Amino acid sequence: MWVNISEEELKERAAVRKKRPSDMGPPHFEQFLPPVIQRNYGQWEWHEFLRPGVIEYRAASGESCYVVRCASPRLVGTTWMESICKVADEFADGYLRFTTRFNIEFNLADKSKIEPLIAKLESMGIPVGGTANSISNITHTQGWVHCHTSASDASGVVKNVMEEMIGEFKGHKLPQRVKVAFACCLNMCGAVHCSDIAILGIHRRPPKVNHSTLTNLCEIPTTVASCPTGAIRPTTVNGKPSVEVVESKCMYCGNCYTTCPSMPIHNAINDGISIWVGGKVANARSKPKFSKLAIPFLPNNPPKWPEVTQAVRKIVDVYASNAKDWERVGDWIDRIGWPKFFELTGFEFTKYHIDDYKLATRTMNMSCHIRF
Amino acid sequence: MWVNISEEELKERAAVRKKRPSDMGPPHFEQFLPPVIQRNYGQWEWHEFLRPGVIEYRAASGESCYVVRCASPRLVGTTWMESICKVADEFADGYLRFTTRFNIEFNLADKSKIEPLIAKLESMGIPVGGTANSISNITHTQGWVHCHTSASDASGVVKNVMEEMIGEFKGHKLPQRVKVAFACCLNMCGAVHCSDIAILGIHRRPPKVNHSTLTNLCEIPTTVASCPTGAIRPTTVNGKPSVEVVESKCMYCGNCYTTCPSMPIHNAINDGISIWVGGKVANARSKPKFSKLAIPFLPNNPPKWPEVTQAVRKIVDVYASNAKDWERVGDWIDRIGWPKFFELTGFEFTKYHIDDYKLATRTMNMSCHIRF
Amino acid sequence: MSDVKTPMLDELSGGQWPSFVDQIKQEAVHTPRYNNDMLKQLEISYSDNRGHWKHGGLVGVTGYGAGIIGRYTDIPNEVPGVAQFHTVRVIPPTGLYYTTEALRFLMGIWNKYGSGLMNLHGTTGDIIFLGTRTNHLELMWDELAAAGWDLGGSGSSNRTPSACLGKSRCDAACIDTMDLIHNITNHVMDELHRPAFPYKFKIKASGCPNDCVAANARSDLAIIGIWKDDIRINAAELKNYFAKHKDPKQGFDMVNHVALMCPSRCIEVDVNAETLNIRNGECVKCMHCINVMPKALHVGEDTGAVILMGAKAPIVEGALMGTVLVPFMKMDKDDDYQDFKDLLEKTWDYWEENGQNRERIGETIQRVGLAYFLQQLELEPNPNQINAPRDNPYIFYDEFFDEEEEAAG
Amino acid sequence: MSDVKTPMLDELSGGQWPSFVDQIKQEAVHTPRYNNDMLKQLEISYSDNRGHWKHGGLVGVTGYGAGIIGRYTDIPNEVPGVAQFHTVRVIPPTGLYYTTEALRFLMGIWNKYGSGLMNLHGTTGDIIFLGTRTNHLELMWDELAAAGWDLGGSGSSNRTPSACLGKSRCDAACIDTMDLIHNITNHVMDELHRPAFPYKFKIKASGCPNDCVAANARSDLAIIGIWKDDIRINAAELKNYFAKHKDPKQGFDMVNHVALMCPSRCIEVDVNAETLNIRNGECVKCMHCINVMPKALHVGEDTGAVILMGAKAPIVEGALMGTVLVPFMKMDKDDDYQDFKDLLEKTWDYWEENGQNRERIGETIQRVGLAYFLQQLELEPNPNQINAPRDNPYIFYDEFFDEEEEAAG
Ligand code: SRM
Ligand code: SRM
Ligand code: SRM
Ligand code: SRM
Ligand code: SF4
Ligand code: SF4
Ligand code: SF4
Ligand code: SF4
Ligand code: SF4
Ligand code: SF4
Ligand code: SF4
Ligand code: SF4
Repeated sequence: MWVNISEEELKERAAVRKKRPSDMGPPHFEQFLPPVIQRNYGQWEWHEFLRPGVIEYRAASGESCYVVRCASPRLVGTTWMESICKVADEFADGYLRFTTRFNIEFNLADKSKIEPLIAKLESMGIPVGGTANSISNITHTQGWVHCHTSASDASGVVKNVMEEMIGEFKGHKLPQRVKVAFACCLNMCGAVHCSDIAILGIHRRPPKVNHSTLTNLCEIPTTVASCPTGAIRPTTVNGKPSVEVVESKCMYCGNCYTTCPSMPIHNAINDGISIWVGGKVANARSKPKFSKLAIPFLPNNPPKWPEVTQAVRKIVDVYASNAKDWERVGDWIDRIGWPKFFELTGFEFTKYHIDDYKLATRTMNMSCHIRF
Repeated sequence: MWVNISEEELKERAAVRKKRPSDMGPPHFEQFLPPVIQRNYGQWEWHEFLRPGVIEYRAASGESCYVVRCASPRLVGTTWMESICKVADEFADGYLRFTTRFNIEFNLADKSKIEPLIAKLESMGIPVGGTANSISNITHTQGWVHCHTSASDASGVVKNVMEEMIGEFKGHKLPQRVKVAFACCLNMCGAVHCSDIAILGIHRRPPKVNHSTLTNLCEIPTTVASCPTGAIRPTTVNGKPSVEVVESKCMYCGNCYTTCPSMPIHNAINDGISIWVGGKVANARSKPKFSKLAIPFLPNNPPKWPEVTQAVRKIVDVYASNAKDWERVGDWIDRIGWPKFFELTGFEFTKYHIDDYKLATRTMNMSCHIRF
Repeated sequence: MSDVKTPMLDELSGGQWPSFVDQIKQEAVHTPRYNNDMLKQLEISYSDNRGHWKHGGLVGVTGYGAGIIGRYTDIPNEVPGVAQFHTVRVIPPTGLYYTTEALRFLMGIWNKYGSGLMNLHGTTGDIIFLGTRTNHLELMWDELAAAGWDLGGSGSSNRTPSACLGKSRCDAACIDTMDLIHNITNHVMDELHRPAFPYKFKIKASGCPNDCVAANARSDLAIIGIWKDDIRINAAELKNYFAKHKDPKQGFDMVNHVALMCPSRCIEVDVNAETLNIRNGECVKCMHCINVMPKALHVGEDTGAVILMGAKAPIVEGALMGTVLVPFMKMDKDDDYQDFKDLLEKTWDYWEENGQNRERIGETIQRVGLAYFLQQLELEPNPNQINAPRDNPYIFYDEFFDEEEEAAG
Repeated sequence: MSDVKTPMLDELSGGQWPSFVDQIKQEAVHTPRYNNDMLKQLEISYSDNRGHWKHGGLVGVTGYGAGIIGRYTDIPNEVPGVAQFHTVRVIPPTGLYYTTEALRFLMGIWNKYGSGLMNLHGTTGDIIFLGTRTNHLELMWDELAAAGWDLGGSGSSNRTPSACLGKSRCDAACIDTMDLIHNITNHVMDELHRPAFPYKFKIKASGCPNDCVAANARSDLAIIGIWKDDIRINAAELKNYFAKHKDPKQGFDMVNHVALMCPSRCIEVDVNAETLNIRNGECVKCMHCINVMPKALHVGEDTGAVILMGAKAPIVEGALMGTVLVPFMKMDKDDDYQDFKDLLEKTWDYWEENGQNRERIGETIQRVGLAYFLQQLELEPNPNQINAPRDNPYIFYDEFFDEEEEAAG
């Protein structure tokens, strides 16, 4: 027990535990809304970007709410969060908000507080930005910090990429928003399957079966059943029941490792990162799109992952200098064509780019629309 | 023997038959080219439509070739063709050509012959037209005239539709070319899978097995193997080996009937016609597109097929009054959306329109792009 | 700071973007028992290029089957502090607004019972407490529950629903996403806490098709605000935009940025006459023109939601976006969103009965076919559900004439 | 005319569109032995709503396995004249140009040996003689062959290749389709006449992406002319089009009909300055602008062909359009089209070895995967082969580091 609770309290608690409330759901949001928002809820008429990271919302009442948005590493400690709370107390009457991309927002009723708040945040090393046609925070996952199937570290890669993109976070420099996502394995927790730029950790080898521990740690039928592609089958090794992996069927998802710790999927020299581009979620202009493969493999090269950072930089730069205003990465590529995308970025087009999965038919160029 | 050949000739022929030439391929086309075309082959600079059915081609030499295009029923007899040859002799120095859509073309070097030629053709009841933004001849198939799996008659439906569309054949009235095709069964000989308007004969019931004749007429393994979906399996009926059809697997293609005459697919009250729209082949503007289901079923109603003619008329009229210049049917529908297409035509949208085949995933509206 | 040696991680300390390494280092000072070893393990991962976590037995709190993810190091001898390092998922206030008071309460809990490390937020939207030990779980839960904070979903449960900020601050919101999701979250409490589905089920609501909570791509059931009537035009503000258009310095182009980017090409702009005409019947409600001119153009007044189903990440059958089930559903607060709840009930009934193990609802729909699925849910076929009708002739007609009957009749 | 009673068919006699019924009736006078019963059977079909043909044993001529389609009536007692009514496919002159002399020769043959009914042409492009009897086949073939006319493909053979009229008359032709197809047809004689493939194989060539012979949609191997360099602009003629644009009576609109319809949006038009600029690097060679202004715009001079493979009708796996294999191949007459023939050889070798029975090449490609297929044909991956790269992460890497080796080395 690492918690300081007295024996008595423990006993007391055990006694009342049966009556512990459950299924109470979230506390009602209303109590957390700043007064300006409570007053004008549902009455907003327009918004305007006053500068990167600052949005004015105007309500029918004539009141405005000024939002100041700043970065967060998402993986936060209570120490740092306490300092953020202090900022909220000082400038925003003790209210704050998080965006769906982990950024922190202060909703101000008083315009004059904007500049002092920004100054304060910057003094704390916290950049303000992430609005409109910027690169906002990266939707990402656990990586080596907390997940078992991760093929790379999430926070590390994110830190490096955002360090490189700090200007794009703090400015409105791009033709349109660029949504970046990172996921550490094919499970793609987050938004990798539909982001302008997606960074995906990948395993390239099947799990290694540790036959000596498997019988003790795992149930064979459950292990076999855990594989979504049916790549695992029971076998006998040295007279002991175990499992084997049919390599040609394995697509390196790590589901078996979730079920059975004797099937580690990590592979230090073969794990790495793939880059995907052109996905989006918003219905603005084109329909939502999946991200498409741009680079099949880059090595894991911690702590800086320079290959990954450079690849993202390349895409952002080529996009920034070629796309039209309001054109998302995917819309831009659709207009100029993938041949041009590969030409402009200098990325190699390989056999891995050509789809061979279920709906591959619809990815083939069944036309004479060709670009030279 | 229905041919008048003497016994001697038959013997003579049998004697030389071993030396009969083979694999000689087509006669070289050059001998069939009108002189104006021979002279300017590969040197054409531009074309212009002088009126519906008449195109001027200008060569670098300054010479022009004037094309007069007229209809043909495709199913022709030598009697009628002889009269066409006479026209060619009189107006076109004995040269004529067929288009890839069964029309007949006369290539004239002399502009002054255009009008007399047209007058002549019209006097013979042969309409001139089928160029540019018209409805040209219908790409079609055999139907009851010659094919065994046909669910409807090709020539009959084509005759009725073209009778209705005579104005569209003879004029340049439409926003863009409308390519119409007919096929009598799912084999889709011709262009039904990729036409602006496609008329497709369909069976709706599996073949009926004639168990009493099957053993004599068909080999069971071949019959079983003939089914592309594996719907046929061997069985025993009244002690005799035969086959049975698993109804839920049969998609009414008639392949089994091709192999085994004891499995007729015709079904007088259930065969009929489906209508498809929006396909195209040309790469102009959009990529080639498949035709999509508009009406799942219309009855066979010979000799006039009024339901079919009316449906085509409806599509043509709605397209003509709504599409933009140069917009093919499929491009127009893509712009206004399928909800509007069904609204404008008044055709019913049913569960049959919703794809449930292999690539169905990609036909679902995975977005909020909605039209009300 | 902590005295664990982390030369590689140190390269990611400081910089212009807030450093996660600094966060852990600060917590290593604050809550060293977990975080010194946390740092040590992460440095090892950075050196040997692999993660060191694994799953283990199920962990949780009494009464709930969800909310906790068990996690263990695979090198417990080297890093005993994180031998157990479980995740706790807590349902946040819908819309992710907080008072510092509330946050401080949560942080206090986590300092007491866990590592002090957290994600604000997880990608599903939960408050994520990262790293505690099995025997702390019930104790922590005593305190959380007493204060009215509840655990989030995990496993084959209805996951914690989430919403964009909607009407709280946005001028585009067609529906009150926060009210709706708060309501729905309470409605699904049992399914959220006691996993009994074939697989996970996620609900997200965005106030308009901009979809700021990524519902269309990341939720099994997406509720996305939309309108049926015409886009509203503020004539005075429109004039201002025309003025902007004419001033080259403004970089605003009514033709290229608005009309030509409309996906349905249903906007006609005449910059001389200063008129803008929208053929609303052809508009696909994509939001673009409204986004570009938020002062002049507004969503309509006859608002409701598109209901889409089936979005998911790629495992196993490939990623799916949500597909339209109901092109327009009124979101009726006064009726307690009953229409929506009915649909939810029907969906679950069908899926629980017919979904295969580890099959997301989107995969079920793919497997049985959309038309059939609609029939099971008693929903009408509507051309808005598809991009285009089928292009293959494999129609399984279930209506036809019975020959014997015809012959007899 | 014939005295067969055909009340239903008679309703389709005459009219403004040439009547097929009249054709048969005329031949019933001319060649009554077949055609009276032909009319009778067709009238029966019109009355009982079904066809009356069936297949039977294989029929053909000595030395060939293709060219004849056997056909029999299923009511021989009622219509003995069409008890046998086989089709003969004859290879037409490439481009479908004829002299009346040649046509009259063919018609003479068919009057002598068959029904006098024909299709000009079949949808594959053959001359179709409709209706003869088994024992006339060799005799007819004696005469046809002697005159230098050959039979077309059928069954699992290379079908009769076909071409648009190309350079013979068209200002858009990038390649000499007629010369090419004449050459290729002669090259494939053995495969055309002696079916030995897994299934049928069709070759068609169009001179440009307008694809007037529907190669992209209807041939297993499509050769479609294209150019690599810039669209050529005739400045004087362009001026005329601008003049037309400015004259409302002409109904010609340079912006709406040209620039805004360009699929890649790579045309900039300034109607005041009368300039038109094409960003050729973005142009997808769709032909549209050239089609609209054939006097001002022309295909480039660096011409060749796109090679697409796999188009087919829907049976069994669904219809396919041809998919790009080679984005650009020079069509070199002087080299006897050797590059193309090499590709054809490789394709057949692979397909004959690996294609399944009744599997079109397009289906083979789908089954084995395009990337793998390209490798087998020793073709390079090229982004023009696809619409977009894969969006699923199921990449089967066959390059990776061998851990043992790495550890050792
Ligand atoms: C605060 C936030 C909602 C929330 O509940 O937290 C939000 C808020 C707004 N979004 Fe968003 N969006 C937010 C995440 C998203 C997401 C989801 C995501 O990023 O994962 C999307 C879809 C992502 C995608 O398409 O891949 C999203 C797609 C949009 C779009 C459509 C962009 C486009 O494709 O054109 C707009 C419209 C626009 O650009 O004006 C928009 C517009 C807006 C507006 C202007 C709406 C308004 O009138 O209030 C808000 C401020 C914009 C800004 O930040 O520039 N928001 N927005 C989220 C901020 C995340 C962040 O910290 O960066
Ligand atoms: C004669 C013929 C070729 C032949 O070798 O026989 C031919 C000839 C020409 N076609 Fe074609 N096309 C011919 C069948 C086709 C086909 C195939 C078919 O109809 O089955 C297509 C593709 C069909 C499709 O897309 O579904 C075809 C798609 C085009 C197009 C593209 C149309 C578009 O989608 O925009 C053009 C360009 C145009 O419209 O100016 C074109 C243009 C032309 C031009 C203008 C080309 C030229 O400069 O010579 C020729 C005269 C046009 C006319 O008839 O209006 N031709 N053309 C065929 C006439 C068939 C007929 O009798 O009607
Ligand atoms: C914590 C979180 C990532 C994060 O860092 O934010 C997460 C973490 C895990 N996800 Fe996830 N998923 C998280 C959001 C998502 C999302 C995004 C979303 O919900 O919007 C997705 C994609 C959308 C979707 O649901 O398809 C997602 C798709 C998956 C999948 C693939 C599911 C599929 O059908 O393809 C798996 C695999 C599985 O379920 O076995 C998975 C499995 C996992 C597991 C439980 C893997 C495991 O067995 O251990 C991870 C636990 C990691 C840990 O250390 O706690 N996670 N997961 C997210 C939940 C936090 C929260 O509750 O707020
Ligand atoms: C005669 C013709 C239709 C016409 O009226 O023009 C025709 C007639 C037949 N086709 Fe076809 N096909 C004809 C062009 C086509 C085309 C069009 C083309 O070649 O451009 C197609 C679609 C393109 C394609 O090849 O996919 C076509 C796709 C089929 C199919 C489906 C093949 C598939 O893979 O989906 C079959 C079924 C089969 O092969 O068993 C088929 C089978 C048949 C058979 C042999 C059915 C049978 O077993 O009896 C038909 C013989 C009818 C008869 O009475 O002679 N026919 N067939 C065409 C050949 C004439 C010629 O040589 O010029
Ligand atoms: S993406 Fe994979 S490794 Fe990363 S958190 Fe999700 S399940 Fe874990
Ligand atoms: S990694 Fe995934 S696909 Fe490979 S064996 Fe394990 S469960 Fe199966
Ligand atoms: S479409 Fe069918 S019925 Fe018609 S000719 Fe072709 S195979 Fe015969
Ligand atoms: S009609 Fe086609 S699908 Fe049906 S049994 Fe016969 S061969 Fe099989
Ligand atoms: S989804 Fe729409 S309503 Fe919700 S925050 Fe984004 S723009 Fe506003
Ligand atoms: S919302 Fe989108 S589709 Fe509708 S008018 Fe505006 S830009 Fe066009
Ligand atoms: S395909 Fe091109 S080259 Fe051939 S006829 Fe048509 S327009 Fe002319
Ligand atoms: S050929 Fe097509 S893509 Fe190229 S410039 Fe002309 S219209 Fe645009």
